[in-house]
Amino acid sequence: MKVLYFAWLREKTGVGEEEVQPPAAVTDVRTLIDWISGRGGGFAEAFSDLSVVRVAVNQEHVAIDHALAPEDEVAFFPPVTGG
Amino acid sequence: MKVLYFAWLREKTGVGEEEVQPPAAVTDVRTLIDWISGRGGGFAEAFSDLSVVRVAVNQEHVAIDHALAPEDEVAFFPPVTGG
Amino acid sequence: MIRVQRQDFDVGAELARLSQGNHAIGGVCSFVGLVRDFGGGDRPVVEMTLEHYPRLTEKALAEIEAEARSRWPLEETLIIHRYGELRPGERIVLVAAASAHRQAAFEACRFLIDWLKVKAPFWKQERTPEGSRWVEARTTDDESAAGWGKDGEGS
Amino acid sequence: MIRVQRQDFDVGAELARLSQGNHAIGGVCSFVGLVRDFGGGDRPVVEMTLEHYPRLTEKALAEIEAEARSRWPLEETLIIHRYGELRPGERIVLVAAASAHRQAAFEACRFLIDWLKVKAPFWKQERTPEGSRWVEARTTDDESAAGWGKDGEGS
Repeated sequence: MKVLYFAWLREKTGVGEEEVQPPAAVTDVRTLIDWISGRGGGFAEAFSDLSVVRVAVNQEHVAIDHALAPEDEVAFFPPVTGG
Repeated sequence: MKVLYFAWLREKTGVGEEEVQPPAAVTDVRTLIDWISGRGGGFAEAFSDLSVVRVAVNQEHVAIDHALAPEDEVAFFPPVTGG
Repeated sequence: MIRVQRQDFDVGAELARLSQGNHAIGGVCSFVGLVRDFGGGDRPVVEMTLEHYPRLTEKALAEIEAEARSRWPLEETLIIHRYGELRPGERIVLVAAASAHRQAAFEACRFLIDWLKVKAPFWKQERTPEGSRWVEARTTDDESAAGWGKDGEGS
Repeated sequence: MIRVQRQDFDVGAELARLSQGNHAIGGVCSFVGLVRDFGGGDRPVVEMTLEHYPRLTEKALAEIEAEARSRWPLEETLIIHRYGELRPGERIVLVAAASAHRQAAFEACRFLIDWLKVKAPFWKQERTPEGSRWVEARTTDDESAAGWGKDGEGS
């Protein structure tokens, strides 16, 4: 599974992109976040307020209960500010 | 008094701009139009339907009962179609 | 700024000049009007002639610009209108509004072109293979201008 | 047409290309977004960095363009968005809509920028003399986008 972090999520986690192999308990976005946050430090901090975190799976915006598959590309980012 | 004609009023009258000295009976735009139309031909034709004629006096849009003075610049034209 | 001219204009250069050095500007909305090949009619337009009443044009455009600036918080405004002979595809008019915020820029730009269409003394004559005709004013233009309220029904 | 690029663009050339050869186009409405010196904050912006998520950006912009074309009778649309380091006064984005009629051009252009602001995955970081800060999404942008109905509340 590929995980991407953008903007301050990238800064807080210190990671732009990573390949992860989460345990079987990770079945959707919420449990993925729990597992990533469990690493502590910047990861826990990045996900401390989920109201400012948006998620896309395979370049589709999704809700936090979206189910995940091993080959998915999951991206975490703040609300967008382009234009 | 200077009189200007634009667009199809210029074409119908055959005049773009003229200096006129109307008689004392010409006191406002309406009587000026009557006097000009009295010349007949293209002049009468140009003013045959006043619903499609607009008037400006000294570069101000005015109504047909607007009073006139000898030094005025009077312009006749159709509804505008710029832009 | 207002210009009435026979020659074409460079949209990019004009818009760049408008915002040049003013870093309070967050957005520039512009509208470019072009000569269509089938203007209002059913015959192809070969050429169009734009005639105007210079002294009144200058006054009308200045009033339209001043009105826009009184209604919206604008940093800059621009109106360039051509006259003379124009062919299909050629630029006729450029209006633009620059503001800190995009809503003001959009609304003011739309206002500029809506009022220009009913208040600026320009007349169009289209030349088609079957002869020339004067373009008639459109009631939809009156309605668009009237939508802005106060004195918007044209002359 | 959609382009996401680091380098600047030539507004005049882009708009000219958009209407090139299509004489059904009567008007082109465009919006250029610029970097302001006081973005959302009270400290002067020295530089801004625009980051994005390329694969999603491409998809999001294509969807926004398609949605605009389904809502209005448009001849052409254009979205160019930059990323990377930008200084105050520099162009960030150009959106444009070309149509036979100006109302469609204006509304579609406004729609393009409104939706882009809440749907395209770009993030801005402003550098000020006192440090850097990530620009926060504005609720007014959500409201502008929501004004167009259906799916307009952003992601």
